[in-house]
Amino acid sequence: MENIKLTIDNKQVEVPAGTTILEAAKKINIHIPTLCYMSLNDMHIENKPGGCRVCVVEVEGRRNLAPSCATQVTEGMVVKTNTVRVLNARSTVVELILSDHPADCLICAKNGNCELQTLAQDLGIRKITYQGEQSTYREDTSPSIIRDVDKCVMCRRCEMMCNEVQTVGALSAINRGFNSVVATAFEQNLEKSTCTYCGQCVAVCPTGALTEVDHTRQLIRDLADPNKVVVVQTAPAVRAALGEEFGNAPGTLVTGKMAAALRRLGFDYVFDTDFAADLTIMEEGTELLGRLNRFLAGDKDVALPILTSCCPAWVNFFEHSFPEMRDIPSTARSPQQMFGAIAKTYFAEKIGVHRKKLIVVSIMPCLAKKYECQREEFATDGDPDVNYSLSTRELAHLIKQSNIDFNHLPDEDFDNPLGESTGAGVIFGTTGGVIEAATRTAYEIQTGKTLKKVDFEELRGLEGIRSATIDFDGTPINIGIAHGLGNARKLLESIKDGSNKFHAIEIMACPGGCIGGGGQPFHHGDSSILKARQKAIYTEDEMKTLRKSHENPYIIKLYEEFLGKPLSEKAHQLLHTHYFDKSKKEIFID
Amino acid sequence: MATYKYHLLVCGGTGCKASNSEGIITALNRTIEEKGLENDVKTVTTGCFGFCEKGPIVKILPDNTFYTQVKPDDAKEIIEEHIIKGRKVTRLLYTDPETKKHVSDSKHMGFYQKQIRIALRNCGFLDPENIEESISRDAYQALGKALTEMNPQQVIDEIKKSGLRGRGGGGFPTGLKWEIAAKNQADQKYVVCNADEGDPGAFMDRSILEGDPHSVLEAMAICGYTMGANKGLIYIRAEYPLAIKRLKIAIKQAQEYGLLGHNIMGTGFDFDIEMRYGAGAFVCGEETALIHSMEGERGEPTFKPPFPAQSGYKGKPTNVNNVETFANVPVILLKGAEWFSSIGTEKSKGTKVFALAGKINNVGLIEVPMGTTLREVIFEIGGGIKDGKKFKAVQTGGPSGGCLTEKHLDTPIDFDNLLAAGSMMGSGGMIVMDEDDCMVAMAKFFLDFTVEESCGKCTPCRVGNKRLYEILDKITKGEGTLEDLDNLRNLSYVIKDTALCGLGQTSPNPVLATLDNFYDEYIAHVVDKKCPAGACKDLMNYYVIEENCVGCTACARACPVNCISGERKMPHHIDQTACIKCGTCMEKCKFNAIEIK
Amino acid sequence: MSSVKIKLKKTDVDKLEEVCNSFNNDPGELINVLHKAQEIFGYLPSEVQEVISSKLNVPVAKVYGVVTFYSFFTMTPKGRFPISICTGTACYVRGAEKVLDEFKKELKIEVGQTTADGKFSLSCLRCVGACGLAPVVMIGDKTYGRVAPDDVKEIIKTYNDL
Amino acid sequence: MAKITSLNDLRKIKDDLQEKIRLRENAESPDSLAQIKVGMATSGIASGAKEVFNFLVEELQKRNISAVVTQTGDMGYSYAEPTIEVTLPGKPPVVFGWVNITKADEIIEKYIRNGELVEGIIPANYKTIDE
Repeated sequence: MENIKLTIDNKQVEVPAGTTILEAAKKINIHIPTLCYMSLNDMHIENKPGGCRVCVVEVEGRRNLAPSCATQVTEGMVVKTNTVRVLNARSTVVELILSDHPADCLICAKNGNCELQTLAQDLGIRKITYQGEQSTYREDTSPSIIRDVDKCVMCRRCEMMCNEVQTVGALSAINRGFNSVVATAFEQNLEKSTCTYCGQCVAVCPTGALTEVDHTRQLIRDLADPNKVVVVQTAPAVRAALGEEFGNAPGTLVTGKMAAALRRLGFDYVFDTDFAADLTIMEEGTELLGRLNRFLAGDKDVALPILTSCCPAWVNFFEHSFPEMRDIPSTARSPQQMFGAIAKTYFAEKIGVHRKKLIVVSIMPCLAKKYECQREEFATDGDPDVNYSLSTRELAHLIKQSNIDFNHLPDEDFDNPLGESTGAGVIFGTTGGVIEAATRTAYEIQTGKTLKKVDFEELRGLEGIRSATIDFDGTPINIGIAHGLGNARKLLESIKDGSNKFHAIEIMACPGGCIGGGGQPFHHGDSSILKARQKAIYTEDEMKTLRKSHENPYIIKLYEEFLGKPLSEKAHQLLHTHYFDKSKKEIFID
Repeated sequence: MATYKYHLLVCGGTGCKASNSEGIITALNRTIEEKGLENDVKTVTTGCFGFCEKGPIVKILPDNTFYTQVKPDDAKEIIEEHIIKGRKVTRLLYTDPETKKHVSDSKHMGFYQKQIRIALRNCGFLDPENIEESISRDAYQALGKALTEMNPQQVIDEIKKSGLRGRGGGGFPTGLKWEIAAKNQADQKYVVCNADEGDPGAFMDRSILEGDPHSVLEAMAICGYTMGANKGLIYIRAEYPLAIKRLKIAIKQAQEYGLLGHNIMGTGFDFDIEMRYGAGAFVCGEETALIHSMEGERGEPTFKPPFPAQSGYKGKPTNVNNVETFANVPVILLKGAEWFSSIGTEKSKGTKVFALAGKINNVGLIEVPMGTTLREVIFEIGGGIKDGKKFKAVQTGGPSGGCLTEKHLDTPIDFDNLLAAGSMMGSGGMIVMDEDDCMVAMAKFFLDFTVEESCGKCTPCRVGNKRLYEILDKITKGEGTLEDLDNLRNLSYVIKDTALCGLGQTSPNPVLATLDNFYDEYIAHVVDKKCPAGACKDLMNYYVIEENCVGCTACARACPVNCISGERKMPHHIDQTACIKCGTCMEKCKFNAIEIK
Repeated sequence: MSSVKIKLKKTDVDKLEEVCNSFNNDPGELINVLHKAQEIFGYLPSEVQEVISSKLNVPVAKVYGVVTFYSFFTMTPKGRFPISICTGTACYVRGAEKVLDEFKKELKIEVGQTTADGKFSLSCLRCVGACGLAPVVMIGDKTYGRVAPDDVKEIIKTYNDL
Repeated sequence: MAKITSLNDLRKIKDDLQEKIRLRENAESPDSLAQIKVGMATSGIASGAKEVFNFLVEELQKRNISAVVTQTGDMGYSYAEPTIEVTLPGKPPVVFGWVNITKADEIIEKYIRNGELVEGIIPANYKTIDE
């Protein structure tokens, strides 16, 4: 492609045609502030409505200021990013945003992590010249997400995520002019919408308009209650991101420090969701092989491909959008719920505590998990298997509140028996990981042979939709992978119309998988953070001595002592579930 | 075939229809039948004559007698007197406000004398629901000429040479626009006619569509030929039912005649036109917003580039022109670029249609050569200010424009001169204001409009205009400060400089123009807490003129808040702190003893 | 937005689905479909938007986003005699505001509301293109020109007697 | 209606249809056409003005002569009725008296077509009647 030469703030720069002024400036270390703009270039996710007008710059020969995020460079262009005119315009625009924004920064969930706050600070805004009416809306609290629309700045990132990336369509810009805001249909609560609680809207919201339901207070009370035994499980993606909240470089693994911190917080048992991930592989892998063998034997009624079911937002998605396909996904519960079910039965019995006195808390990179543990089918006599779930961010807050110097903690191990895991359990945290873990186990069980190499590179990466064929000792097994619900929708459509023939498919709702979950430390549009987290996940896998779920000694023991074998009646009762058709709309017809 | 001796043209434009022009036609036809004149006299429902102030209009041909404010009851007299006896019905003739004389022939009326009608050439002349009448007036001749005698580039060159510029507001050279669209290769392209006229107070597009739909259809087909598009879309306001109806009839008739559709005039060129409806959003006049709206989306504009010529409707190259622009095209091709460019000024060729309204005697639709002065338009064509009041300002360009004053009256109107004077052409709304209009309130009125019509996508327009409005509101309530005036100016500049689309970029114009031209009036509101025009309610006070007051107590008894006191037969007094300024006292007083200050 | 669920008539729903089908259930035709739907129902209650959403396969949030963007679409039922006051510039300078105030006062409702008896609703229009008759008021399809505040009582009375 | 399949088709149809609005077209540009006013007050009609009027309208059209024929009230020459006033482009108006069909035919052929004067001109101090 041809190159274009231009001048930005008196510096020459040469960039390929099609580059924006913003990108060109970044190349020579001129960082033009932005607000609505966001790009996760590795995922092909971009929000560029050109609406906030914070990134305006002066372009010689142009009548008005140009939005640098949307303006492409032209040959010989002369750009100035910091003239009086630009600075006045930029701070006036930010003042205008602030004039329609609550000034409750000190008690805002986003305090310290708010892009608008940073912008106001960077621009040195000390007063709001243009005061006036502020918009007010009803707050909406769902099981996972809180919408405080008063804080919406109309950057439209959430709308883009919900519609273009996730194709969920729960959010849309509504009204117009000063009254325009991003909201649900008829401004009803999220609970009444098609929201899957994937939390990607929260992950990209620059302000406190979209935040998670916070359970840290409840946890503090439970930990302090001498009558309760409090057990924690941590999802694999958490350890690859938690460190960022304490100033560590993205991709820093903090597994040991995390376990130590949890113990210091007062948890009675520090366990690992990875253990349940290994258990999931046993159940889901066996289910896969069962269906596969029936299919290979010529059974036409068998439902293939089998779809993974560990992602709760994905489950919500197909219940809303593809209810007719709800017999295809694996019936295996997610690792969070398997963990809860085992903790409140097997483990509760083991330590002799009644399940109602046992509080199971999960630390998740995910906001949909908050909803998942509240699903009625995951409770016994009204007692949920998992009491509640905290996000990675909430855990970080809690550690900070409890005066724990995270970075100087020693590395500690998880407790047993529900803390032991294999590398297969760890890679659940990234796109492609679940299916790779399943392949490791299914291959060995199906062929009776030991894998020479456990790394299935062909299943890894960040492409939205991937596919690979794995040779199961002569039987080619077709595997599909999608992350991001929009990609999942495409894959499902291709199955429905018959253009794709897969035996097994992994779907993760969030771009990148759980490493990019809605409960993770904010990436602020930097996709290199997601890449670093993914790398960390694979590193942890490599460091493990055991890398196949069926080799986890505590899993083997669990089956011997309690469950019998995969898909046994007991396993069915505790570890499997069923799905609902949520597509029905309430339309009364006379 | 009967040879009619008389054609009675009755205006069927929206304004006249609203005043029951249909009833007039019924009555005329009934009388014609009664008198057995069916073979001599023909009635025709035409598009708008333009002289809306005096509507409904009935024009008698061949003698060009122009009857104004006709009622159905007048039909009988018109037939009996004028048609049968050859005597004009004097009381229905237009009276020149200056000479007080009746004017019978429209050609001798001040309103029409300075006009040159190109875009409006057929309005008030043809029955828009009858394609044959249009064909007899050269409809589709230009298309035929283009298809058979010219290649697309030659057509584009002719339009370029004519100097035609977009009449929707931007003034972009039309030929150039077509050329860009022609150069972008694609399997499918679109021609869009923007009939979503949003200016409050501009109705020329509606009148053209109602009065001469075929000229627009023909021009769209010509445009399609030049750029290689075989599909046209008309985006029209749903609030224009009559225009929609006539367009539908016109499209159907053109299809039946083979002038639209497959293989037009045997040339192998296909072109068809569909309708798309707006739903009440001013911003959809902006072409990218319009395109999104046609795609079933919220009508929010997007950043250009890409321009619609590159990626427009459904991502395909799309050319958008407004109604008036299209209406000029067939004439240019038939009469030639040279003829067209001989009219107008150096950089603005041809004519411009204006919707003349407000405090003016002759409200209506006019078409004048570019370069006509505001004075000619307001005082000669428009007949001056209503009720003998003093001219104060004229607002051009609608909510995007500015207010021009006395000192601009001799400015020849064209795209560039209006811009230089701090206003703009816009789509051609021209609202005349007199001494009773407060310019701060006027600016507030336009900002109120912008705030309501802003799409909300970009910050400066969404929040900035709201803040401008709030400051203006404060000032009209007497709560403004001098600092507010500086803030108004700074914010206006920032909005102009940073807003995403044309609507936002021009929305502060009414504020800046009034600040520039009527700063004294702002000062009066802010410093003296007075509204010189007496229009801002909050700045007015009611007082009793003691000399006139006879103490009849009528005002005190009528006052809803009991703030008037006084002895019987003694001058009364109004308690200013309690007065709600409802004006009841003034209404009730029979002695002119209440004044507003 | 009212949270009361209303019932739609089966025949009306059929008609609406018919409309969607006539536009090939093309999401790009959303605005055309909404126009037709408003013709059928007089307004666009949430239930109607739900039906359109599922027929056109457009998220209902987006349908709502479009409905609330355009002033022509309404989610509140109009009165039997919908009153629209033109507040275009020409009407404004000739006193439309005072006429509007008078209607508000007489009917005791604000713009966008409907009287309790369902008889009248009040809305504003931006220029109906009859500037020669300014100020203009439309009631249903009937246009009233050169309306003075004093005429308002009389105008309302003619409809009250209907 | 048969479809128009060529530009020539369109032109032909246009020519055919033009008659229908010729009256309007002519009225648009009165200064470049012959203008004929027929005195049609009651006395004029009684003496046959109506027949003359109809004859003029129809014959001018048949003979393809563009002219505007209108009727007007009493011209003030009751002794000479029916009277017609003919104004050729760029010439002062001329009033003819005692016009019958034969005379009208002569006026069309000689005066209107060729500008030759015909007998019967009323040379009075004539004033155009217009409001």
